[in-house]
Amino acid sequence: MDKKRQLIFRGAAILIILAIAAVMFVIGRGHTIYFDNKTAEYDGKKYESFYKVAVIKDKEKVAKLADDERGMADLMGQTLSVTLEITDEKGADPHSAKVSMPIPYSLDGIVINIPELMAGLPAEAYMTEFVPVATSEDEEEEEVVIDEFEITDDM
Amino acid sequence: MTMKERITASLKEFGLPRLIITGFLVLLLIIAPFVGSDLPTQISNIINRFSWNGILVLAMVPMVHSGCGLNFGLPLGIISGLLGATISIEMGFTGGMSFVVAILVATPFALVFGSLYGWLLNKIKGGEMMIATYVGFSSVSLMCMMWLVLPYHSPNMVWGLSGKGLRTTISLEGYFDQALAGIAQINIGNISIPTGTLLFFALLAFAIWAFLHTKTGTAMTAVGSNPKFAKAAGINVDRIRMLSVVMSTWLAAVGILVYEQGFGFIQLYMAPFYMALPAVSAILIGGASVNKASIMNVIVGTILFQGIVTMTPTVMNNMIHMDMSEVIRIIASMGMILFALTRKTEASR
Amino acid sequence: MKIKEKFNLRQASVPIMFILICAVCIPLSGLSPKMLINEIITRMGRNSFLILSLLIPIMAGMGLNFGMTLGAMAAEIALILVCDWQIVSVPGMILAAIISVPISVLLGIFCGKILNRAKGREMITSYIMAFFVNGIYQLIVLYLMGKVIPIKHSSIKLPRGYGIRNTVSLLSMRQKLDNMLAINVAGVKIPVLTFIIIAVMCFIIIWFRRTKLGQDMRAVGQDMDVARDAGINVERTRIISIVISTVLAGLGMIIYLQNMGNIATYTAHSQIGMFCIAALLVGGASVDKASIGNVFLGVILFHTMFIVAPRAGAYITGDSMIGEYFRVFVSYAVITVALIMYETNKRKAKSAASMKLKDAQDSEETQKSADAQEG
Amino acid sequence: MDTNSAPLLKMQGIKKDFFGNQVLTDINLELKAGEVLGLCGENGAGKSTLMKILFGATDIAETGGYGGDIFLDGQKVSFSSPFEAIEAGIGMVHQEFSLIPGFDATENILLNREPEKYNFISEIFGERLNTLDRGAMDERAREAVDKMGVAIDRHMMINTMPVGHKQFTEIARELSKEQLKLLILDEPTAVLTEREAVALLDSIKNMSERGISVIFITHRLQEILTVCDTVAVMRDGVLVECVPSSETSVTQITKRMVGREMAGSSEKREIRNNDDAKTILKIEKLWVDMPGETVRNVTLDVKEGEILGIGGLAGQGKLGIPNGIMGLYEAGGSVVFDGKEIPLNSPRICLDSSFAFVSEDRRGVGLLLDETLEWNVAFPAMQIQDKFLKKYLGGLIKWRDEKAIREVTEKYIDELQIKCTSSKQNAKELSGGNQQKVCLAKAFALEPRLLFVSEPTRGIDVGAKALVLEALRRFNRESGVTVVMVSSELEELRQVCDRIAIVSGGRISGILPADSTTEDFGTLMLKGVR
Repeated sequence: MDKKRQLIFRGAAILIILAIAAVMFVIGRGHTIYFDNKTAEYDGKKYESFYKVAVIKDKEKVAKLADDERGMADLMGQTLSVTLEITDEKGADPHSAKVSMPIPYSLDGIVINIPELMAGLPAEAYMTEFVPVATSEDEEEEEVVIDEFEITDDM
Repeated sequence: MTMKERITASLKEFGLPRLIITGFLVLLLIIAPFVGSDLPTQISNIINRFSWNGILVLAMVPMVHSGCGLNFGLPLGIISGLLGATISIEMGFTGGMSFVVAILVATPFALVFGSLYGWLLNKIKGGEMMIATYVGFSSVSLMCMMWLVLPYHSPNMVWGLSGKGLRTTISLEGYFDQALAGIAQINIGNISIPTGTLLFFALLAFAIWAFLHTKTGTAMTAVGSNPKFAKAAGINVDRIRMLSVVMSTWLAAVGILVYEQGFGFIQLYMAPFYMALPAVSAILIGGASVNKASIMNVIVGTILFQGIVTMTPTVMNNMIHMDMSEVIRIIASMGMILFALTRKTEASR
Repeated sequence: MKIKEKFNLRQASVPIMFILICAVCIPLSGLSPKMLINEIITRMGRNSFLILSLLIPIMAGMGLNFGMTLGAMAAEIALILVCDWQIVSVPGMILAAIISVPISVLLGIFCGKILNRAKGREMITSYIMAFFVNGIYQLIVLYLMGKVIPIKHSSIKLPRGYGIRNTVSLLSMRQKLDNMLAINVAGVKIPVLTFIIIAVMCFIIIWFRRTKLGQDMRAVGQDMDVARDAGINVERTRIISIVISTVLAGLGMIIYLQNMGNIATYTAHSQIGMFCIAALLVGGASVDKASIGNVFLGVILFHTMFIVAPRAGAYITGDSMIGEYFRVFVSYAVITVALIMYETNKRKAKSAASMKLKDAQDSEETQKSADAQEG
Repeated sequence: MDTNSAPLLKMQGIKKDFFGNQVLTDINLELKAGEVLGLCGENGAGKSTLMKILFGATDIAETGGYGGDIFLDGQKVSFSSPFEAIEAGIGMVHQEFSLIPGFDATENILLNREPEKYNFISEIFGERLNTLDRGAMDERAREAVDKMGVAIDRHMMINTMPVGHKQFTEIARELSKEQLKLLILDEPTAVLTEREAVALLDSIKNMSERGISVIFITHRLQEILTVCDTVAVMRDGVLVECVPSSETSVTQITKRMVGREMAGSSEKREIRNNDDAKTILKIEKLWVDMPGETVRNVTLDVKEGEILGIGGLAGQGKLGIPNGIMGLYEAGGSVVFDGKEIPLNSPRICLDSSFAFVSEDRRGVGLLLDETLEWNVAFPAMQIQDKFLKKYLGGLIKWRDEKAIREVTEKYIDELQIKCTSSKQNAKELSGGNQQKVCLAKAFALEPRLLFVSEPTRGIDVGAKALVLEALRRFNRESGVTVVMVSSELEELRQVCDRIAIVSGGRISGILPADSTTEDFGTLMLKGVR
């Protein structure tokens, strides 16, 4: 009887831990978001880039984009909510816009085109996957060091 | 006992890890020609590496015989050898003479270090192996400082810029590079046999074999087999153990010099650190146990161990295009040591 | 009572020696007090948990667990996977911890079983064990990861298509734990959350000592045969102690690596056992006796030495390498001395007992002869 | 004591043999609740084997179990492990302490039976994570100590305790078991001071009043008469007497203990009188610190050419005498051999003075188990006397002479009829009797003038026993070697020796000619027992 009771408790404990792990999978998923302030074309229409855009996440300015620039921010979780401070033209007053959008779980890096976003186009328009370009440095074979004699400096 | 029982019993005696390792090497040798690696070159490599490492493995024998266990403190002897080598060069000897002087200089160091080490091991009977390991480590790291501080001046050894402190690697060209290997070297096609080194190993191996047949050698084996028996038979157990430690240390000193003459370089600083482990696993692979070892174990073990070290990279690489040799070497040798340490039947006392 | 005082002095000799070394080296190193304290606090947060993992096998009489490296490897495998799955920050650490535990448990059971077959030489066996499992770790990380175990990101995978790079960046986790609730006191950053976790662990260990299992472990540690006669399952108890140690070492390694901010894939674990053991011994512990106090004293003294020795060495000799080698030497020397002290104490205890007998007989002898003379 | 109840313990027809060697024959014993039974007999009489059977020791089952039945409270029982015996209410206090040195008395009393406090964590990780209930532990330990009736400090660490208190802690541990009905005490007073022993006897009476039966094993017969209701005497595996203690006396018990029928006496043997021979070994005021066999102030003369026997009960110090003289254990005093003072604590000098020693610890000290017979036989002679060596370079190299070694080994294999496959067989593969012969051969090869033999027949079968004793006698007669033979078996000593010295309490309690009566020897054996 006691064994059974223990089994139940153990099962429950394992389930709880598995549940925590699952939650971590969801809330801990990291994405890198790239913000593009670039002129883009969609459905044959052109969307002009802005003069200046500041991206504010969690009350912190994570990127400041001039015309035709790209900025980057790290994100944890599947919902991106940022405030964009947009200056349309030089000298104009900036107006801010709060944006909040779901991010697909499977993508590591995502490029968001701000002009298209601000124009209210659908997600597939302004959101593209970021594909890293392999640099030539990466191509070089890395010598794996499994030498244990090394004196580790940092402890 | 039926035939089957006898076979299983002898297999058990031989030990599964040992069987796997031997089988693995045989497999490598069979596969080698098919995957396009040159067998003569391989065999030549094995012989060469055997000649470099044989004496370091031989250095295990006296301490195992006297019951001090596997000599994890091998680096202490190696340091004596390194001191011999560097001092010989510093004194300006060159060529074969520098090798002789290196051995002569290394000897007093080995005797002093060995005596201290033996005295210490007599104080801590039963815990030899762990303490030997750390005595080795401490002495290597102490010497790391010494190599920087000691007043060496030979431009071939010190750092070029500052003019002081020994380099990590010192080339032996012009000194005792190939000092033994060069003697009566035989070259047939791809095979080159370092006759001198092999003879030198044979000489020392014979000396140890002969020693074990003398009165004192017999006493040493008895001390290792049953110290209480030896004490009751009037043997000074501590003195015999001390002698075995000094012998092991001296052999390690000579062993590293032979290794260097074959390898062509002196490696200082942290290099001696883990040198005990290959030697320990080699002798165990050869069939020795924590308290029994013979010259045959040394020869077989060194060939098997070096065979795996030299064969795996080429054969594996040619076969599956993956160089797993390092990993295989670590798992095989450490597995062998673990096996030896966990065997209950190892000691009947 | 006199014996006890002597014993304490012997125990205290290592910490006192280190206090002296530090006292000499600190002024020579030229480090400002603020920098020094900052460094020490960082290292306390980084290492304490790892060292705590050593306490339980000592309690169970299994000596210094050189096999704690096994836990460290489990943690590294977990972190590499989590890193590839792009689970970041504290959730990533929690996930890594959850993944590391079953690996640690398996390795711990394996290690415990091997150690049960090598009673009396646990330390050398656990030391070799660490090397052996390191081989298996390399097999997994260098060859199986990317081939058998899917690894997606080229930032951690070797360009050849399998195997993990020499360094795996943990930038997404770097000091995320330390920075949570961190406070700044006079320019010194205190990683409060890390310290809270360490404190909780200390309480768990104190509580554990008061449990039945803790009591059994102490009994097994002192006399296996007596414990067995009393019906305690000695083998199982010993395995459990190694499993706990391995699991804790794994969790400690996650804390350690989040502070470092990257994993040196093939070397991070190799020295960890040695440095943790050295630190514990510097704190005044011995092979058969260690307390939580030893852990913290050890971390502070050992790492102070570690920080100041190279700088002081450079100041004295003009060569920074001397100090580097010095601290390595000291680490090994401390372990060597502790091991020697442990073994000689064991023998001394034996001879002391027979000395007492002899004295008693001698006095009896004299009394007897006196009696005989009178008679 | 109430006599109306049915017996608590009933042993019926208990038999036990170790590999054909009968050690217990048809033992019948009854014990009522609250009864105290004194059990005495020489060492090897079968007391411990009987108790082991009762307590379910695992080595009984491993050696083929036992015959006969045991009834506890009228129910037939057969324990396969001590834990089952404890469960059924039997407790045993062994001679060797079974205590954790770094725990205090309370912790030891309740070892592995600690009261626990529930906590939630244990639901997941198992009951071992319940915390200890220190209060309840203290309470239960106090109860047990009260039950015992001897005050000990419950919070004192075992390793700082005097020996007597350790003994009491063990007894309290047994008493703390609620189911305890029968307590076996194996020589508990051996380590106690006089006052502690008296306290223990009181405590036994106290237990008996509480209805706990006690089996009390001791060599101190007076104690048995003081405290026991019944006295049982065993000899050679037979229960020779079981009577109420009021109907017997120390003299009668002694007689029963040693009074064998003189089986071997039909064969007439000469007892030589060596009084006129010169004293070859003079031992004066010898003390030896051998654990369990302490020797105190022994003075003894050995005559040239005689066989001197040293007998006595186990633990009284007879083994310490040869071990001390030969330098294997710390010793003091003076030993003069053939007019020459022999310094103690140096095996080498003893061997150089042509002593030889056959140790009672055959496997531990006597043999190189992992080496060949050749090595075992030749080794001491080679090391001490440079025999079996070939010398080269003017003696610089002393080479083992394998041929000479083989010859001498084969000679002794023939002479002593050692059963082996060849002289190259490893010593550990031989049977006990043959191993013992190898030990003798080793000593004979030294060609000593004085031979110490310690327990030469311990653990070997009857046939080998006779051979070994005969070999010793022949060696003495033919080579004129003086032999000092130590043995627990009085009968064996009487067969071989000329004079027999009896050791008791670490001292020589008397020397008698070998043909003296067993009663005389018995009295000497028990004289100074402590």
